Amino acid sequence: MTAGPYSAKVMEHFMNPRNVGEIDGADGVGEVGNPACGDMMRLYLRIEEGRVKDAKFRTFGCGAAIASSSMLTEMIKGKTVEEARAVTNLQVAEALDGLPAVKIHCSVMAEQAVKSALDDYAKKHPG
Amino acid sequence: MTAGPYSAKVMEHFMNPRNVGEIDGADGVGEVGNPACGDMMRLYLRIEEGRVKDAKFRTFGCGAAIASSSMLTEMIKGKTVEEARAVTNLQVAEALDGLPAVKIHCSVMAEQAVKSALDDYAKKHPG
Amino acid sequence: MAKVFFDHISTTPLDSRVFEAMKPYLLEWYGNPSSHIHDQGQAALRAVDKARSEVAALIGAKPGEIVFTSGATESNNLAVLGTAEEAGNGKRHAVVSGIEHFSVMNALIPLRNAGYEVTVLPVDRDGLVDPDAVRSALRGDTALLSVMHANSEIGTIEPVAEIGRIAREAGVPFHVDATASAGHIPLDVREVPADLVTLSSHNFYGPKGTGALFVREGTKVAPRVFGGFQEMGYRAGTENVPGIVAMAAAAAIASKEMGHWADHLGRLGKMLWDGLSGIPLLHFTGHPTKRLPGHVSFWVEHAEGESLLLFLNVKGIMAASGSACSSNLRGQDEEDLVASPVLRAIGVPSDICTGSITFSLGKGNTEEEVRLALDALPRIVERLREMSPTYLDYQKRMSQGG
Amino acid sequence: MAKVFFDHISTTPLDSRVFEAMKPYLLEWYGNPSSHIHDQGQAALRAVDKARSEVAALIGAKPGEIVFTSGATESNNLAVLGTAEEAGNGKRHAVVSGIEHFSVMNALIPLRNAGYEVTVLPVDRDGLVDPDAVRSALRGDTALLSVMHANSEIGTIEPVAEIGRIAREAGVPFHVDATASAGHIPLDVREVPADLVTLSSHNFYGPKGTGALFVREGTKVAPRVFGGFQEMGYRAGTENVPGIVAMAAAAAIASKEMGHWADHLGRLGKMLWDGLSGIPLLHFTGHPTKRLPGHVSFWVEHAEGESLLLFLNVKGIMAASGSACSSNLRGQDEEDLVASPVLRAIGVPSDICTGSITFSLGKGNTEEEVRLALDALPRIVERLREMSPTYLDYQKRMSQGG
Ligand SMILES: Cc1ncc(COP(=O)(O)O)c(C=O)c1O
Ligand SMILES: Cc1ncc(COP(=O)(O)O)c(C=O)c1O
Repeated sequence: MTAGPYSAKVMEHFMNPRNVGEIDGADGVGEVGNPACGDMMRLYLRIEEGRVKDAKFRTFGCGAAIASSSMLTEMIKGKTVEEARAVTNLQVAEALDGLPAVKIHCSVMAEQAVKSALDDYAKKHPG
Repeated sequence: MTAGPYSAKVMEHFMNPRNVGEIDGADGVGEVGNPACGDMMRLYLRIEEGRVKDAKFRTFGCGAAIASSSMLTEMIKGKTVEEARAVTNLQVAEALDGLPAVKIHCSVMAEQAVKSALDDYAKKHPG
Repeated sequence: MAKVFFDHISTTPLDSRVFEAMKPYLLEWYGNPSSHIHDQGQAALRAVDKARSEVAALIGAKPGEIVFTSGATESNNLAVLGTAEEAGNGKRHAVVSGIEHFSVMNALIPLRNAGYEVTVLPVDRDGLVDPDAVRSALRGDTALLSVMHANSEIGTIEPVAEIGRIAREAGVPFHVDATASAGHIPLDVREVPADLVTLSSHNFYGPKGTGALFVREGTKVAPRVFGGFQEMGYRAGTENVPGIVAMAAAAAIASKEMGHWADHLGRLGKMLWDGLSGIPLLHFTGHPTKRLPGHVSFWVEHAEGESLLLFLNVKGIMAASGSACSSNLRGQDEEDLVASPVLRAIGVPSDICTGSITFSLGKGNTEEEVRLALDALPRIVERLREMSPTYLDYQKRMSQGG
Repeated sequence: MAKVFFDHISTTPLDSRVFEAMKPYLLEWYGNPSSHIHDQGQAALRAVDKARSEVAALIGAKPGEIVFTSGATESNNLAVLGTAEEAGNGKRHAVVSGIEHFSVMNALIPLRNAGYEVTVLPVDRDGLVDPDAVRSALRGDTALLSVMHANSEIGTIEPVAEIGRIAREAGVPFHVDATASAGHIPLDVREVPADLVTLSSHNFYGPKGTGALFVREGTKVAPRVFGGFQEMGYRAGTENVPGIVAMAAAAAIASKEMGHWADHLGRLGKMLWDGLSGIPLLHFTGHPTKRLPGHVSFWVEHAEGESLLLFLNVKGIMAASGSACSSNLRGQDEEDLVASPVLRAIGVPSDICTGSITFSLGKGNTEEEVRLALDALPRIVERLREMSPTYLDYQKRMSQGG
């Protein structure tokens, strides 16, 4: 039993987020959300040989948003571009041992951030 | 401080009512109230030389009704007919150290009982 | 002097285990469940969630079907007025039994003012509602049916399962006021097709200030208290956390122990009933067997009720005339003291209603206490009768071979 | 780890003296005041009467002007809806400030549905209502004016005495929600011409589950809870006796001690305010001087509010975003978390509202605790900003000489 509204896993990622930062000259950058809506995530990807070689993020948002961002970067690192694109918000939420119902949208933001970054990558690297 | 809704005086008269009973061949008998309304009082008077020589009552009713009846008989004994007729419900209530607001009508019943008994006496002893 | 509390129908003493359960939420965990971003609020929120499950379990409901309120009166109001509001404009008819509590009856006043028609179902001499009468009363435009589980004043237990099936068939939301019965006799909403059930903490050894309304999934009830989004939107306002925790503790204890209590109270009730039978001109009220355990109600001729109760209290025995409300000295007029709508409904002649008494026993009462009451009451009745002009007249009629 | 409670605006810890005052009415004197024919009921009735005097004394009212309720939400609902109902059909206009609590604002929904017109008064950047705006808003058909005494979220104290005089002149019933202020700063109804005042026990070191509404003699309020004749007919339902006794004990303590508390909290509040001033891009909210003692509210740019609060909690410091309701994770949608109507009303740009925090201190807090918070917060803000894309962009703009 944790003290806050979140699982211990969420709190662990919130307090010690993995992969915070930027990637200089990232192969793909995605940005979703809006501070006016309470959260915003920027995701940087380094893609090599069709695989996510590195991922970094910056997020403005609640505990769930930060933990989802952190968890997402861990999940996609090493995955192929196709595998990374297939990651769903529910997988992120599950990996965090669940999120409160009103916070599910934070995991959705993480899912969208990957898609946005991969779209950016595809645009920059056509074919 | 007493335990119940009534003053110590009311409780004392309720538990040990004075002058309960009848007077055989009373000079005046008064009856007021109605069991359907929750109380009924019958008052017997012995009148000698224009004075209340004796008074007895029977009452069906709440604590305040019984205490008012008892107090009333004490108050009118020895009084002249005129003095007895002048006893008011407020005097009865005061003598009992007060009654709850919704119980004032019990003292009214006592006042009316004297008047009724004295009317009966006047009818039986015209002139 | 021994103090004997025989007025459990007005309220019950707090179980000491309930006090222990409540205490930490008064002293240590004082958080507001809406402020659940931090430990204090989170502890409060979790306590309320747990409490919801425990209260639900008492009647076989799901946690999400329990709405906490400030008490039975609020629950009854919410059931009646909240359901009527959601029923839609076409449905402007309500059906209630003639022995519902004021918190159901008086909730009908605004409905009547708004043009609703109300059918009041009669009860028989024992206080029972006739299911067939329910069937005939329900109409296409009936918004709500309300029949209580057990009556406080006369103890009668109504056939709510059967009545519920009739309501279900007719598609009418069915409210059961279980204030007097919950925690004392079983009521399982998986078997009784009630859509709304009122529960009252202080009537089953929990504290005053908390009640609940069971709202069956899918039943529509408009809120009556507006503000923040507490209680799933059914009831705004910061939750009475210690009260809710305590009610849940009381519910959990009752769930386990009510069978034992009922056995014990059944025995004491029988002893009391048998003993009282010896008093002349005493009439029991309510159904002889379909009644709350430990609940013995009656009226005596030629002795006024308040005097009886006052005298009993002096002798250390605390009882009441059934519904705490109907002996309300603070009422606007004396009416309150005299006219019990329930006794009128079961046909007790109104000039003797005033001699009514309800002995409602609780789990803590003993045989010794019953004996004390059985020793005291006949003498008190005798003494008051000796003072009563009506008894004198009665005796004269009798001696004249009347 | 030290636990620092800085969320007294959501609720306060129970004063141990209040617990001691309440305890006998949980354990020993459990009677129902309506069942006052016997010792138990009589003790309960007397306790409630005494409590009424004590609560009245807190605001200079007469005992008969205090109606006990289940809490501030119910009191606010009763004030708004009960007054509107009594105002008569011709009067279908209500005036409220734009920073009233949901329990006032949402009580207007049924009024609006019934065709009422509502004027919402703007507030200035400090959250103050302009008495002149009140004067212009009141009309011949105004049924009610409601302006709170102090705002929970931003701490601003409104000029209710002046506003009251305007309402009195215009003959409009004036309701003051004193939930956040009562027991903390003086409010005397002999000086402030308010007709209705909401009081909340759990906001001044009493328990949850009890509140009160002051109803000035002669003011007409229709009841909202129907049933027995409790609370002089204003509010049916068995009284929450221990809660009422406890609220009264809390009121009596506050009456005596609130001056000391305010001094102490004024000092701590200043220390906190001064310390926080050092954090860049931090903006205080509410009036700088006309504010609740010990109440310090602000928003910071580039750090989201929930994250701040969560992090603070991990560091042992419990705070909230002001109104417990507006941080309600259980809300139907995320709106709750984002949009604070109060911050919008004072013109805080909506994309940064989310970084708002209220530190509301209580009489038990210490300088040491303030130091802990002042030590923790700057680092937390720094850490969250380092994670924020908006802060990165801001820094870039700055370094480009923006
Ligand atoms: C059957 C029944 N329902 C409801 C109530 C109202 O309960 P409360 O006064 O606790 O709100 C009572 C109280 O006597 C009752 O007997
Ligand atoms: C100003 C104000 N009024 C009323 C309320 C409602 O209080 P309660 O939730 O205790 O009913 C609150 C609660 O936050 C408040 O801040």
